[in-house]
Amino acid sequence: MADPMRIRAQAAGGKATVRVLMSHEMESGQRKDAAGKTVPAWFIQEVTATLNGKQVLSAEWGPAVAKNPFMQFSIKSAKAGDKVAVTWKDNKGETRTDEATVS
Amino acid sequence: MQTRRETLKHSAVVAGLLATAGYPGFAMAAFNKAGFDAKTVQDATKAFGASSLAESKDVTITAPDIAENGAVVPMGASTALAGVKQLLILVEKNPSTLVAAFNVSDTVDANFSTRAKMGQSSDVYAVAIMADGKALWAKKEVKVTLGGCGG
Amino acid sequence: MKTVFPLSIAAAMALALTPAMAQKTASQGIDEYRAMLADGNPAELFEAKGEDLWKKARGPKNASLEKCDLGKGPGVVKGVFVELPRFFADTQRVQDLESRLASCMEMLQGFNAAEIAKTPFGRGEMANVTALATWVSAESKGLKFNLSQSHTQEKTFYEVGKRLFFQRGGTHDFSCASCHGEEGKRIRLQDLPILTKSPGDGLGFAAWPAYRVSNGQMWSMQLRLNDCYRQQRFPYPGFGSDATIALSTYLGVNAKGAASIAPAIKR
Amino acid sequence: MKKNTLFVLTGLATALLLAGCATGPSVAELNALTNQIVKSSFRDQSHVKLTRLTETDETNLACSEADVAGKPLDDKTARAIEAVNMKTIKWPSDGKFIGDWKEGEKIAQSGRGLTWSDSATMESGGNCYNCHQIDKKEISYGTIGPSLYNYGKIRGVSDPASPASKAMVEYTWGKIWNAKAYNACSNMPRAGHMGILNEAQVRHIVGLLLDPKSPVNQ
Repeated sequence: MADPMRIRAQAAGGKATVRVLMSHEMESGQRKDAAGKTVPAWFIQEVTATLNGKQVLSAEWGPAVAKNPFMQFSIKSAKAGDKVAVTWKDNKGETRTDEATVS
Repeated sequence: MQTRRETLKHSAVVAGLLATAGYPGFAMAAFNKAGFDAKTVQDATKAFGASSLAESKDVTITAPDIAENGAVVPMGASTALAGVKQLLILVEKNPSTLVAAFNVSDTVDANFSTRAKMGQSSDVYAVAIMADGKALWAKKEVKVTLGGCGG
Repeated sequence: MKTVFPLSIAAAMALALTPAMAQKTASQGIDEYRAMLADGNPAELFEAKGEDLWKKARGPKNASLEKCDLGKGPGVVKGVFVELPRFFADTQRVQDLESRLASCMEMLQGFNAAEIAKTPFGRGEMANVTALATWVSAESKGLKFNLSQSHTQEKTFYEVGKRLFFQRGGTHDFSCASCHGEEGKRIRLQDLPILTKSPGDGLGFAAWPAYRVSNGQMWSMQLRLNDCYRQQRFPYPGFGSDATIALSTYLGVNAKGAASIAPAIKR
Repeated sequence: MKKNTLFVLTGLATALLLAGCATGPSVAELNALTNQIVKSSFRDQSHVKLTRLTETDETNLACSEADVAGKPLDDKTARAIEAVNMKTIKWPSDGKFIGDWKEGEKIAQSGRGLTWSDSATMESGGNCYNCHQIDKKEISYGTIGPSLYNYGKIRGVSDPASPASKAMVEYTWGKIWNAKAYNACSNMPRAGHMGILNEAQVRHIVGLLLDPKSPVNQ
């Protein structure tokens, strides 16, 4: 089971800035282990975000996104109390969703 | 312009190839495999259906001048242009240039930040894929320095 | 994380005084890079994990750590980080945060502290100790270091720690002081905190645990010291060994008055 | 393991408590306790043995003690240490002091070797850039040691083979081989003496510093 994300959503000036930290190895597929064998790529491929259940963002990522990824974006017309949920899915099919309330 | 159906077909073929090569299979058909495998900025943007590529002052790339470590380099892409469909972040000298692709919707600002890995000093690009098929870019050089005692 | 910004501005101003032009540009660039990373420190992921581990019933005794005494009484977390290492009557020894957490895991949850000490960093229960230490340290963010020197063993450990700090050895004749004995020095582009006195808020002892961006790992103080010793070309210091705790006591006492920014983000 | 350590310490600490009374343990007692703690706390790992600490030479012991006391060695002791170290310097077996500066640059860049995570058989780097500015192109350099940019030029070495350059060429070789021969408690490792760099590597480093064609002297 993947560890939870940290999501911070702050409302200001009629929109909410969302900062997300995800717990993931983001293995590039370029690295070799101690025995000289290439470590297979393992990375978050798809990220989506919803505001009160309605999708507002989708993104595709490659293995060049850094380990324990960070992402920042802004949702228009979001206000304090709204619910922001973020979902990631990696290339092994593992997925995780976490939710935060806009403050 | 590449249609979604073509992308799907392409992804499925590549996923099949990768599976035989020992890679985990790709569960998501929507993943733009061609884009993420591209070795150049041009090929990557083509995979997102762009027909032309031009520099633009209306696209912004945010990145530090120097990264103390290539393992984590903050970078962002933004534009105020109407009609932007996607914003891409790319590192020219990485083994595969594309880092991330963000789909712009009516409900989010066309302004995204993340952090990328960089194998060496390189130009980094923000590319806006426009609804009319044009791709507009901005670039910035990021130097990756050696840090630490092991250097 | 807000405290980081004034610090990096202060660092930028200090660096602006450096004479060489190329050097100044490089340092300012690095500073800009660090400021960009400060907002969104992945240490927060470990902090959340640590808090969860503290409250969850675990181990052979299926108990939480909520009754663990980190120095200010059972269950008190806020403020303990800036007073460790200290003497504990129940174990009759000076302990740092991590060895104390391992003792609590043994006494309350039934884990084997000696087994934990032998586990490599980043694995199994050792990774949990690191996450717990990350959370506990975060609960003292902004507080100033103020270690006790009232118990004889605390004083003795300080004196031993001082000797360890200046101990030259290994193939390269390095001591801790080779790098941390003078003000304003750096290795490559890394600024080195002076550790024979307080290097200032959020520097040196007041900055660990920290998330290391170079390898994406959460580093505790024990691992920080372990890797310093590795690069000194010294043999391997045991986790929670008297040497690491004595050295921590020396560094912690010297850090008196410095505000903690732990968990920080580092190269 | 941990239990043993604990017993050793509490035993000793109790002894110290009784012996020390109001004044606390003496310097000698604290030194003895430190040695005991070093033995119980550190262990062999891979090719890195505990003897790296327990068999520390007189030079390091004297310098560490001076550091703890917070005052430099007296002149007589310092000169004696320098003389001992001077005797260890091995001069080039073929009389050639100047190697390939390009190889020297690579050695200066590398900080690898002799840690417990390095292979026991690898050739070590010189760690030079960790502490010194050398080639001006490298912006990632340390400041623990002085800048070595223009090292040969500043010292007037325009032809390392000339008799006029002899003293400076020999000093440079000797300094790299055993820095403590010239400054008893120098922070600089004794690269040749301690087996960090071999003779060929030292020759390349001297080339990097003194060859008029080296980027260091441009």
